[in-house]
Amino acid sequence: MTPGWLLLIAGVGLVAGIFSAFKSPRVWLAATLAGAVAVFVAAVCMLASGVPWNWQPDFVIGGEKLHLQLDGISAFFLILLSVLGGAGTLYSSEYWTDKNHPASAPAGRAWWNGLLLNMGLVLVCANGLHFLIAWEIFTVCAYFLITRERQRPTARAAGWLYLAASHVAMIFLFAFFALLAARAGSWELGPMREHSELAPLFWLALVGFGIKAGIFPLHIWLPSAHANAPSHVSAILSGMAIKMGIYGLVRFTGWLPTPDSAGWVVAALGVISAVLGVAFALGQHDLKRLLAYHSVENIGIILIGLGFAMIAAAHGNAAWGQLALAGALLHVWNHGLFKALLFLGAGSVLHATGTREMSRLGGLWRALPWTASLFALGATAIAGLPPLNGFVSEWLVYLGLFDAISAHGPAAFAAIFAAIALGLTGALALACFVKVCGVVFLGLPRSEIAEHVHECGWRMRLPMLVLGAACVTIGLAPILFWPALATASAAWQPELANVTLPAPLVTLGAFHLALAALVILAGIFLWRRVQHNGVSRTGTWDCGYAAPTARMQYTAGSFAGIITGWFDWILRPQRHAHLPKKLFPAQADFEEHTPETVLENVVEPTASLVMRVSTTVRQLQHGRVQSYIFYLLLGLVALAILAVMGGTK
Amino acid sequence: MSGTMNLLIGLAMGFSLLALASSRLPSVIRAAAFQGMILGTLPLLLEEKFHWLVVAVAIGTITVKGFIIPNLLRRALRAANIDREVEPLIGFVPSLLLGAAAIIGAAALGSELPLRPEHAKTLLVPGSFATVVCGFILLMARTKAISQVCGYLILENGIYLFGLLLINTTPLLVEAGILLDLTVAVFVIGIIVDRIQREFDTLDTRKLTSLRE
Amino acid sequence: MIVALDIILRLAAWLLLAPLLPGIINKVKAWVAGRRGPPVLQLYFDLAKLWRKSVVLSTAVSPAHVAGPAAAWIAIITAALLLPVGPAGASCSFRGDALLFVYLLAFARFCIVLAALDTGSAFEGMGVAREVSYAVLAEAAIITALLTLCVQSGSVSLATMLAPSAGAGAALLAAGLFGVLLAENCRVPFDDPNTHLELTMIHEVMVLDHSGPPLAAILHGASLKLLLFAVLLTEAVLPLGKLSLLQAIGALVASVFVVAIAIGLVESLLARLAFRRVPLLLTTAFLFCLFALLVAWKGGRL
Amino acid sequence: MKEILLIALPLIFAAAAFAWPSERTRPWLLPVAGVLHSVLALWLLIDPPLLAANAWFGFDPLARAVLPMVSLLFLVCSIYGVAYLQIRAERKNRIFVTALLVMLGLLSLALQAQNLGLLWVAAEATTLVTVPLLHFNGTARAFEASWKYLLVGGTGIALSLLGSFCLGYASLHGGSSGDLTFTALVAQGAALTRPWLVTAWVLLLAGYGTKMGLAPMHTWKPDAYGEAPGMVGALLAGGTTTMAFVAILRVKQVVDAAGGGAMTERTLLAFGLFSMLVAALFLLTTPDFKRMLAYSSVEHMGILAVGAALGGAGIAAALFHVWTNGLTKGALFLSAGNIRRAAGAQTEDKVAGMAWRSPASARIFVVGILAVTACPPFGVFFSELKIILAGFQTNNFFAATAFLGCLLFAFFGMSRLVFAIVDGRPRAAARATGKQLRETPGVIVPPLLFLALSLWLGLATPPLLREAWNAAANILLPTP
Repeated sequence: MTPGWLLLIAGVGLVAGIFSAFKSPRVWLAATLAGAVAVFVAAVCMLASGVPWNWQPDFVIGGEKLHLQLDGISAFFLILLSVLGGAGTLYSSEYWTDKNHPASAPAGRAWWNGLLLNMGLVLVCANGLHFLIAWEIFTVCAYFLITRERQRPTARAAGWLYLAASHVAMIFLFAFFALLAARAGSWELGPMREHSELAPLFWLALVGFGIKAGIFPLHIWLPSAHANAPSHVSAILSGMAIKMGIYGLVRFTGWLPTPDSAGWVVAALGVISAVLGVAFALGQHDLKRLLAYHSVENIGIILIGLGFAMIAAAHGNAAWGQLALAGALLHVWNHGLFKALLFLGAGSVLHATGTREMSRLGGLWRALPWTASLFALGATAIAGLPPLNGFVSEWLVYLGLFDAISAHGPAAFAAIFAAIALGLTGALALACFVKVCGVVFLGLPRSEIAEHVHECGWRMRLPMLVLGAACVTIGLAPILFWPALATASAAWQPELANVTLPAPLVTLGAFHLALAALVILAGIFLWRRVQHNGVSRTGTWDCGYAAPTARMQYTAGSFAGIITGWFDWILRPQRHAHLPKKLFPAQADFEEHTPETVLENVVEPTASLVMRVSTTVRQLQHGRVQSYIFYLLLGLVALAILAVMGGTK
Repeated sequence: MSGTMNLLIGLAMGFSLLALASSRLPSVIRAAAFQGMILGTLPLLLEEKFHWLVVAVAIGTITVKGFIIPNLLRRALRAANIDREVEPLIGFVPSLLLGAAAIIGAAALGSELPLRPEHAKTLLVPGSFATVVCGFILLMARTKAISQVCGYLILENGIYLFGLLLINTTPLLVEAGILLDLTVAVFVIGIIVDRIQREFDTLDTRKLTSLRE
Repeated sequence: MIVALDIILRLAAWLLLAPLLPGIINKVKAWVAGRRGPPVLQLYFDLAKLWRKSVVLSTAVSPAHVAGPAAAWIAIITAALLLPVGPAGASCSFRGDALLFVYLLAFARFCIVLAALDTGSAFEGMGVAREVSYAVLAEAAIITALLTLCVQSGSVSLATMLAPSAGAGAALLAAGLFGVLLAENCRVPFDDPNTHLELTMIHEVMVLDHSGPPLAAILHGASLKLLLFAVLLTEAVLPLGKLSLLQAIGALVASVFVVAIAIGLVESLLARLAFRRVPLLLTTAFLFCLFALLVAWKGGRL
Repeated sequence: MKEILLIALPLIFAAAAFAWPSERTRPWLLPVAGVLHSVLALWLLIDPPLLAANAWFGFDPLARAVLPMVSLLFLVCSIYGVAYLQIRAERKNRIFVTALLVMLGLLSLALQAQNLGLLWVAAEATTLVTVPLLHFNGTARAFEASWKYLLVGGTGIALSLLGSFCLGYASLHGGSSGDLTFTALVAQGAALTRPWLVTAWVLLLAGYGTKMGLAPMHTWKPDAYGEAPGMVGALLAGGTTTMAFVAILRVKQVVDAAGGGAMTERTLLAFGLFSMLVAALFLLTTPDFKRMLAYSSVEHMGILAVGAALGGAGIAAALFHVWTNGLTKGALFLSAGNIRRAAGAQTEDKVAGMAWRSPASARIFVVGILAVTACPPFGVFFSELKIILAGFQTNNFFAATAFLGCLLFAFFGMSRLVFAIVDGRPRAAARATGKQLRETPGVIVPPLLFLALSLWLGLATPPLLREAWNAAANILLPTP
């Protein structure tokens, strides 16, 4: 069973899913899951064997011969795609059913399969034209998935913003691939490091893929889109779709030569995205918006790794570059897994309570024990804490940076700041997820909607369990995944092939295992001890206040207040306060929300300026035919000048 | 030979200036009509030897430009029981000055462009350019639909004038086709004007601005 | 076998010695204040008592309320395993364990604060908010300290990082780490463990609703953490690696004792800062570490 | 013989239609003529006849490269026409059907014309025969539209006549016997007198540019397209403009042969980019979705002009774009017509929620918009990509960049308006009237056909067509 056949099966499964999506959800579910499994097996086979699969039939699409190839990098990303795709598919079969969304569910299933199929195609296309086609189609599929709830204007606006941003990216990729084809003379993609004249194209790719990946100043579309999409869609968008941007960067930095400054720029963007992403996240009160901003943060971490890997590659010493790259790639997986887990968790909260507003939730652990504990697991992972997977990848990146420093190489100074920024990011992420878990799941319900809720069924639970298990596995036995990382790195840069394991992953794994075991044992032991000593229940210590209510709990806003205060300069939070005045204050309230600064202070003003220009220009079409003829004459004159001006020879 | 011709061409130019200057629609129409008739006679002068097709063309031109179209316009004018003032967007004096400038510019341009010896002495090129520009001015400077139609007519006259340069080389079939086209064009315009008059109960194109951004 | 024995002995040492430190500090404070003060072993008695006491749980809490302290305690203990003792080295040492050390402490914090938030008490929310916010700056400082050591030693493993002298800039590093120590362990001027006003507390307010064995775990963990930082500080500054084992142990004990006295003196001579001033102080600590780093960098260049 | 039939057949049918007694069955003449015409056109496409020397018209490579598209366009539109005229039974369709057929005949003539004068005659005649189609609805707005179309278009076409004369005189002065067939003019080459040549090019580009709808001569377009029935809009946007473009290409061939290549390319590039810019600016905020299509057409005319200025590859790509744009626009105009009828209005502030009120048409419209804004896998994507590629290959980086920028803004404008119309919440008034259009297969299948054609053109461009385009490009711009 070669990868080819498996991929064929997968394709057939997904296409069959598209057709069965409207008629029978069951068939769709089966076909899509089968497809996901097939992709998974194919990718694993490739990574295990290490031999790339290459397929060049001679049928032509759009004037170009089809050329599919599955190498280390493709397989690496395909695995993530298959896992998240499968999980999301199963999840949606309970989360977005025909019963509760009769209008949007069937088409949603079709678009979903279209999304998976085309993302897969992007990953295996080795022809620029087909890459571009699949890329744009998956972008459009994602648009229709984001706007599943078209009745809501916010969802429409979010969708359009996404579409517009993606089209900007598309234009840049248009230029990128067209120039590539024009220079290289063919649409065929492949290693062409020797063509040093191609290096400047990197900047086009950076913007094009960067918008999709949600790098900091280009992330404007990301929060609203991820917040308003159905949760399984948010999961795949945040887990996989933005990784397609990373894939593009990895792919083409591997294949094409890059300018000298490329690595530095990528790393710098990474630092900015990481710190500011989490800062913005802290300012959010909307559960899914918050998670969306964390995607920006984690993309930043990935870019830090990738950037330093590029610097290393540019300076010929692959030693710490290897670590940084491995960290970045592993973080691609990790972020995909725990972010999907978190979004699915958020989905089940939304499913149960119907609100994403954190200040109305609280104490959900009673009603949603599974969701709560799995969400907590994901939170621990995304905060980069041992013994889970998030720490492993960040640790690899750290090692890369520290080695770069102790190597006193060219990147040492940059690495110092990157390492400190990474530390900051970790601590901020911890703060942020303490806030989320505490406010949403712990304490007491803040509003009646949070009181009468029900846990999700097994079809929503199972995907979360699978993702959680994956997080734990990578955390406890990272060594198992090293071969995949090595193959992918080798595909990125042949020099990195057969490099010996540069980090003591085995020891780390063992340590994590011991830690996990001890934590569980200690937990049980302490609980037994508590039981043995006897337990009595009473209200929370209220400092003697007579009538404490759940509304008095610390809210998300007040929790993050200290830190958001430090970032006021960029967050620009909007505060509306009526503070208590007199001795017996009548009404007092305080409201704060953090807008999307880049969008509201940079993009929207520019857009409105363009709109004003357009409105002014449109006045010229005022319906008086005399002026129309005058325009005609003007055109004539302009033409004459133009024709004579440049000399007629 | 070319003396009489130049005289006629000069006359034609005069009529286009008259059209620019005249403040009442009937006189504009008359100017256009006379100009058409004058141009109609030119082929006869241009051809050395007598050729019946040329005669046909000439007669056709005279009848169409001189009688059919003007009558059509007069009918439209009558149907539209409106004041016969021209109501210019650009005043008469400025229009006149523009026209004069156009004639001078056209003469200059005409002298720039190389001509065959047999055309060298004629005013055909400057005359046609000048007339075309005058047509443009009428089209842009007048508000009444009918005066714009006259502008279009004069424009076409100018082109016709230029066409005479080619009359003994281009096949007459083409000439005839062109002539036919122009006729039908103005004819259709006339019909539309008539319809507009009925729909809007006016021929003032300033009222025709419901289609706009 | 030997390894296992070694680990167990070290663990025993860490666990048994840890509660001594607060005792010493309190003694010093009492001495400065001219009081007799509680016995040095007071914390041992408290722990023993708490371990036997029955537990009062808030009606709001989830199992995390008990699991949290346990996990945090374990995390701190495992972190202790990573910390070398002079030339004897650490019982578990590998490339990058320094980072694991930092993140284990972060994990401990994560568990403690979640357990605190579990009660849904506004006070504890307040305390948690402060804890995690100030930890951000402390984290930056300690990462910078590790970078300094890394630059000096060219290694990412505590055993080798801490062995050589901090060389130039040792003072800066010491100052920085001391500030971090005070902040991380909620000592004056960042926090006052003896205050009884909930609004002004950080660490203490987070344990308001804990009682019995869980509280014991928290208190013991806290004292162990303090010890860890004291040892880290000492070893980062003093060239213990060059001494023989006994000398090293002696020097270590002595200097940890000095640190404890220093803390005691600080606590008795300084007042707790207003919360809005705390970031300033932490930033100062961070800058100390940063300058230490730059000095070390130059050293590395020379 | 077949090429004459291509012209004569529609005219015969036109006569028949004019004489036809029954209002109800007359529309059926359209598809019949369409089918026969397409069969002929495809036949000629597959085995092109030899071109008689200095023939006045003939099925030369350029005609071969575009005429079948016009034929297909007419065929599909005619199928739509039957259903449409049944819905609009209240209006007499004698003139409408006749004019449509005459238009087809004249287009076939103009596209095949090898003689400067004949080309102009056909072009002008097409202009005139379009007028009754424009005011089929007989509303005041329709008459205003046709008035502006006539005056602006007429002026433009008059200029092109003057230009033709100038070119003729250039050849006459260059010492020819006054043979105005393009082969003769090209053969004359550099002998054409330079000043006359330049004047001719300026006037002809302005004139046929007006017909084609290049800014700033495009002013008639939004009015005409906005008021005409959908299928007429489709034929104008895909047929008449194509004719004008072909005319410009033919003239360009002559001027290039006379050594004016630099000038033609400069002027075409400038006007193409300017048209794209103007169109993009208008598209950004226009509230009317039928006028939007007009501006989109202006944009695509600009694209064609740019393509024509980018050398042989560019011309081939432009001819490709003629096909993709024409057929995709067809889908848009037809579905827009349906939506217009279902909503009873065509501006953003009155039309919304069409996804619920005319689902099929709305979906087609959305897909069409994506297709026309270069979203793969539809044809436009491929043709525009080829044009950009040509731009980069000829090192016109500025042009290519401006091109992409305009595409972007055009997309912003169109997607904004379309999704507002399709997804937005239906207005209270509209909900009250609840005027529901029965989306019969007759009005849904043709636009779907167009989309299918566009898809097919993009994904599986027939080698035959490729070859035809390249052949035409080689004729127009002989690669040294």
